[in-house]
Amino acid sequence: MPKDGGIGASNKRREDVRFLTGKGRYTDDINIHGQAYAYFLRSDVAHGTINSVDTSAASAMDGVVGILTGADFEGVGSIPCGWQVTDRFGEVMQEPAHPVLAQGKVRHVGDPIAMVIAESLEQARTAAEAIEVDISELPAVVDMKEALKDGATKVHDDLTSNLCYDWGFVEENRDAVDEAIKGADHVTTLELVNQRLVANPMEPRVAVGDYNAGTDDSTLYTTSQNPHVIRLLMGAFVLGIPEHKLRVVAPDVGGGFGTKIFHYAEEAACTFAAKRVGRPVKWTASRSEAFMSDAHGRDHVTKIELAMDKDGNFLALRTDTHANMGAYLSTFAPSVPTWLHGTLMAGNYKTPLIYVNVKAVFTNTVPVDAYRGAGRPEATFQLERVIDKAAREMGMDPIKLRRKNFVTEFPYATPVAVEYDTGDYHATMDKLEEIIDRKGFAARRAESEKNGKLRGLGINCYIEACGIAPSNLVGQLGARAGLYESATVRVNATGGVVVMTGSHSHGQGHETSFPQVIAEMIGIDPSMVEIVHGDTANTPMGMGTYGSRSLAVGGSAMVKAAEKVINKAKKIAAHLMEASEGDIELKDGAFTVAGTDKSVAWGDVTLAAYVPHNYPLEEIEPGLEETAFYDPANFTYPAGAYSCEVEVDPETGKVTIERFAAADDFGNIVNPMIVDGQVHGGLAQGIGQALLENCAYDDDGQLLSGSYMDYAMPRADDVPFYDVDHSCQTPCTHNPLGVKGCGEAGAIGSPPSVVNAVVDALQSAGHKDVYHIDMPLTPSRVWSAMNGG
Amino acid sequence: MTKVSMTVNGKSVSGNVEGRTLLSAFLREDLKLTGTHVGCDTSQCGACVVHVNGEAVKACTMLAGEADGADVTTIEGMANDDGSLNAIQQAFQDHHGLQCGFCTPGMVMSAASLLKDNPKPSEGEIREYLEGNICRCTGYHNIVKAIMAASGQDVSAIAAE
Amino acid sequence: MELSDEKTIAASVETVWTALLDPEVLKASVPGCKELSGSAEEGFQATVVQKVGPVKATFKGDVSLTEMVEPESLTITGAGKGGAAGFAKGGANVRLSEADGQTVLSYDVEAKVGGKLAQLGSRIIDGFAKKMADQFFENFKAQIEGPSDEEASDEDAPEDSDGAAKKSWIKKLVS
Amino acid sequence: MYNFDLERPTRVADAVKLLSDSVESQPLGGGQTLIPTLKQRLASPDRLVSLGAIDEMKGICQDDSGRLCIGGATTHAAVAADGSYPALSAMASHIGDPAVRNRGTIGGSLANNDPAACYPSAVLASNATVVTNAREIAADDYFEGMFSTALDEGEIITEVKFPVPEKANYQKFLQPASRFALVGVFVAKHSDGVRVAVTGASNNGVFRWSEAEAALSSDFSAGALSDLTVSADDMITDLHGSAAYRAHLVKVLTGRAVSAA
Repeated sequence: MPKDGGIGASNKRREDVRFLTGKGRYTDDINIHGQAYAYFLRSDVAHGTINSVDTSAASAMDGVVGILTGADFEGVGSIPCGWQVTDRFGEVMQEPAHPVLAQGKVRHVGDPIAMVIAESLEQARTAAEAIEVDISELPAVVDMKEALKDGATKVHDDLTSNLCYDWGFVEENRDAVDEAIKGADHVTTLELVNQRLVANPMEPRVAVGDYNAGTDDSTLYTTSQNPHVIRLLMGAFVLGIPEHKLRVVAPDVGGGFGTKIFHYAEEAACTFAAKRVGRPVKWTASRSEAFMSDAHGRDHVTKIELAMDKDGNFLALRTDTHANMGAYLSTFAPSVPTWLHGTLMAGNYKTPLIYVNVKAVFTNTVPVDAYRGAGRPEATFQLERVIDKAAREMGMDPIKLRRKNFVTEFPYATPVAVEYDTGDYHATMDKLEEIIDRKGFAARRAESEKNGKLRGLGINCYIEACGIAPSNLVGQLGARAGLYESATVRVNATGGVVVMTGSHSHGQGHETSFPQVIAEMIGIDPSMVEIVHGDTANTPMGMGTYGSRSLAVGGSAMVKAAEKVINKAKKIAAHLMEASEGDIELKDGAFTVAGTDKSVAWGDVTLAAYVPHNYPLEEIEPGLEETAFYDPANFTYPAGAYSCEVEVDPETGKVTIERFAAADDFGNIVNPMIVDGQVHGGLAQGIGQALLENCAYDDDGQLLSGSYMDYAMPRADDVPFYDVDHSCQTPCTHNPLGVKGCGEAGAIGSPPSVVNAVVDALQSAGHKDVYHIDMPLTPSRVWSAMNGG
Repeated sequence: MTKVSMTVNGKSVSGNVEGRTLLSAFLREDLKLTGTHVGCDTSQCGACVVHVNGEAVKACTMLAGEADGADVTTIEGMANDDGSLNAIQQAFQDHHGLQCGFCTPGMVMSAASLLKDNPKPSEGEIREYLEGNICRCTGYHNIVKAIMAASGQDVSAIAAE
Repeated sequence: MELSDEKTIAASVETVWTALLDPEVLKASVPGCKELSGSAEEGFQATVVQKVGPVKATFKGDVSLTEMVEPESLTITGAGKGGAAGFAKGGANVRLSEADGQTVLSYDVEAKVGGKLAQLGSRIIDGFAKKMADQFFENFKAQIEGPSDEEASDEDAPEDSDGAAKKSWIKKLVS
Repeated sequence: MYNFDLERPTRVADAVKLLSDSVESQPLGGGQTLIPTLKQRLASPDRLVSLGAIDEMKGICQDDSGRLCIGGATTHAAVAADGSYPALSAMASHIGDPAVRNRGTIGGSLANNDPAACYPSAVLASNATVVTNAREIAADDYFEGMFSTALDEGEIITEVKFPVPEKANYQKFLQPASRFALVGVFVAKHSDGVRVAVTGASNNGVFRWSEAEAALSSDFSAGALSDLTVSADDMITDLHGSAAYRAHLVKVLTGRAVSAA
């Protein structure tokens, strides 16, 4: 097998051909004979008591097949939460019920009240408008700090307050951290907001429920990153359908970014309704509907304090964060501000003492859950912003201050309970300094100033924990699921290979990169390897794709299964060549006997496995198919150094990204082209968060940014060409590929560098009191900051 | 219902539509040409861009009835006659100008429209032209690069591949 | 949206107070009001059609008069559902005082919208609400005073331009 | 969308007739605002009268007095490509996006009079005349506040006549999500004085900044604006900018437009 098609090759993506010719098959492209269409009537108030829902007039309207309300789901389970956090007093979090359709109360704008099923979508919508809903509006709880005050209106009457949990980490360090901060030479403090975002994959969510009355089987086609997880959650916890009678298919999925991990009410409703009305039921979200029903991301308000000695050595770090859960607990929501955030507060630095406090709060807003990076961008942003401020206060170079505090010895156990297996933070910083021409910055700044613009340079580091992660560990931390991954490697008689993976590709290019690994292992052309994913009926139980885990965990499962296959094939080859199994080597698609010129081709062995005429039947079974589950020993820790150069128009406050550079350490790389693409996309989302995106509510819980008219998505002219580099590679020590994961890095690492750069630009123009501007750094906000606002 | 007839990807087609039927719905549901995607409802994302009488339009913001008699090209009509990718499509594959593929049909249709009017666009012209096409995956880097490459420009100096 | 303003009306405080409680006057004053029934004591039911650019929504809802301190002050509140558009509600605290034989009507208005109107229209809601409030009190003033020549020719003044609505309310009372 | 009948008359007179009979009808220009609105079910006309098939309403020419005459159903793309009034073409080339410009029309934009649309500022600053099936309306009489115009029900903009100024320029500061104007300023220097029209900023829609016009009429330079301030009263405040910020932008953009004209 030539090297240019295996690990390390920038193979072109095979899936592109169908996407480029309009032949992709997304969920909304699926139409089942006889299907009816669902429309959800949603609350337009943020909080209220439902007095009555009268569907009588609507039921009689043209085309209406059926109408379901909360009452139809009595006895059906609650949408489950997959992670239980225990608070700093040892108590488990408050966990409210989350009915499929609202029962008794509506708790956010967009909360579904009724589902209308009709012959056409327009008929369903028209009928929905005829449903008479009598709601007594209640005061809405929107601001997190207000929500925790005594006497605040409760989002859930049956809970003791709006506090989901009060998490302290590491609680045993609390006093020591307080002491260290009290006694430090210098403490830098920063209060900041990590604003609420909407993931906005370009494909809105879709669900098609189908029921076969003859076999009592249910099928759900859905826009999901993890069909097996949906099958488990929906089957076992909501609808009571045993998994063997439930199939979940996630075909081509048009982007996820976290928001398609979660089990949503509409999925359960369509599956349930298909059986109830005896018709396939299809629901397609409009973008407006997506804004008020997709789980949102981020939404933290934080105070961070960094204590240093006089030389700038980090002594202690303390953070106090309020994290918005929204009105209900989405699937993995409780884990985001805790285990995906608090454990990353050490960053790339050897701060000996860290204490993180997070108060998770219920509000009358759309539920908040993981969005690209999930918790890690929030950790990185506050840490890298406070270090930037500290450097200014201490009069130190921001890179030198960071380098002084880098972790340099591995493995390194942080004071926040994770162990970095490997890394080299100086190397990525060296690489970054090389790419960005820091020496030339002064001249570039002078040039900008000549044109009446301010120029700023922002630098930061990041680390993330991905490849989530050891099941026994996450189980202790409250996960209600395992976090292994699975693969079945099936070799056909003629030598072709099918890999059935529990990972799910929705843009990441698994169909191209996974075969590269198999091709490398066997020495065949990647075109002989096919990837099957996204259908619980023909893939082994897997946990899906998020948290940059596909290659690190799913790829490792595939390697394990392939190794089993190869070991078996070696036995067959040994038999065919009448040699000892221990002497068999597999290389370039042929088995050889070490030290001899004996050889048998891969295809001859695979044929023998299925046509076992000359075959050691007494020792091994025919066939060549193996399944493996891989449960990682640790997270992986990609890390890097990022830099942004901006120009600020001092008259208007408009920020333009002039340069953006990223030096990442992702360990080993399978397909560099795909890795670059993943970083590019992450950078655009991070730049979008820094400059453009903002999901805003008013005081009454009305969603103000409910469409692309007000939610500013990054466009082609908002971003530059990026300089990305991943030549610094410290391979992961605990997975067979030595890979770390690259999907989230860009989104994690980029927001602080943008904000650092803008602050740098403003400082350069004498705005010495501007240390921080909350994201997004809209022209209006930057102008206000420059004008004392 | 009113009868509409048009030419789509070189073939004469007709169907019965309501006044409110959008061109995107007619293409996707009546003609089963599901390559034209619908990603928003305010005419901003551009996943639905098709060509009507040679001009890029948003098929979700045009009534099917208004396309009566028109010549329509969708992503399904873009490949070469032998079924191979055309120059733009090929450049998107060569330069990894797509990830999830959902915005891609609109991107390709917009790119084709741009290159028709401006055969050698600059980076800035491409970025500006794409303001009506939102991609959430690629960060646009490789889309811009692919379009430059499709126009025959040397993109080897553009960072990172 | 919150807004405070005042209008001077060429009539006595008692006349203005009586007009405030009159369903006919209310109907003619609420911009876009197509139907109004009920009474000041029991509350009114109203149907209001609002057109803003391409948007045309019909709101059905209630208008009530509360905190009445005759003839000094009262609160007018209204809330209507606009079907797919969402809802709108608003209130005005109205105070009357006499000045130079005329009545100064001062008001504090608050307006809120929900649903699609909030999600899609945030940039124009404040401006629109101000315009509506202003029109309401302009119409109200015109009802009592009768339209000026200029206003009478203004085709945009009370939208349902049936002749009766444009006649002075006082003239109708005495005629 | 609620359903409606779609009519595609080929003559102005037929369109006017369709719009004036008893069926609740609405004219459909390029539909780039109306169709999204209908998709949200924010209006429910019984009939849409498409103006897109009326050839007599399309095209650009010059009349005897040198005015640029643009048919009401002419697309933004066509105006952008014309170039005989460069500032106007440049403005049209930044409305929406390319696909929107291929459908959206000048008549549709002006009839809608969105407070953040670009065209109203060009018409007002250019002192253009809006021609309808029934009459001619001077720009100063046409705009009546946000989304309000002098048009009667069923009245169609058939043409807009632009005097071509000696110098003109439009500066648009983008609202980053919708890409409408957060603030847009059109400055036009005519032989008899300067007109400055501002869009995007005010709750009352497009307006003329008369103080700037006076200052610029005697000294057409950005410096002439230095002592002027713009009141933030009645400016729009939203997610994207405060009233004070918009007021500030009006002055900045006016200066830039003057410099670039």
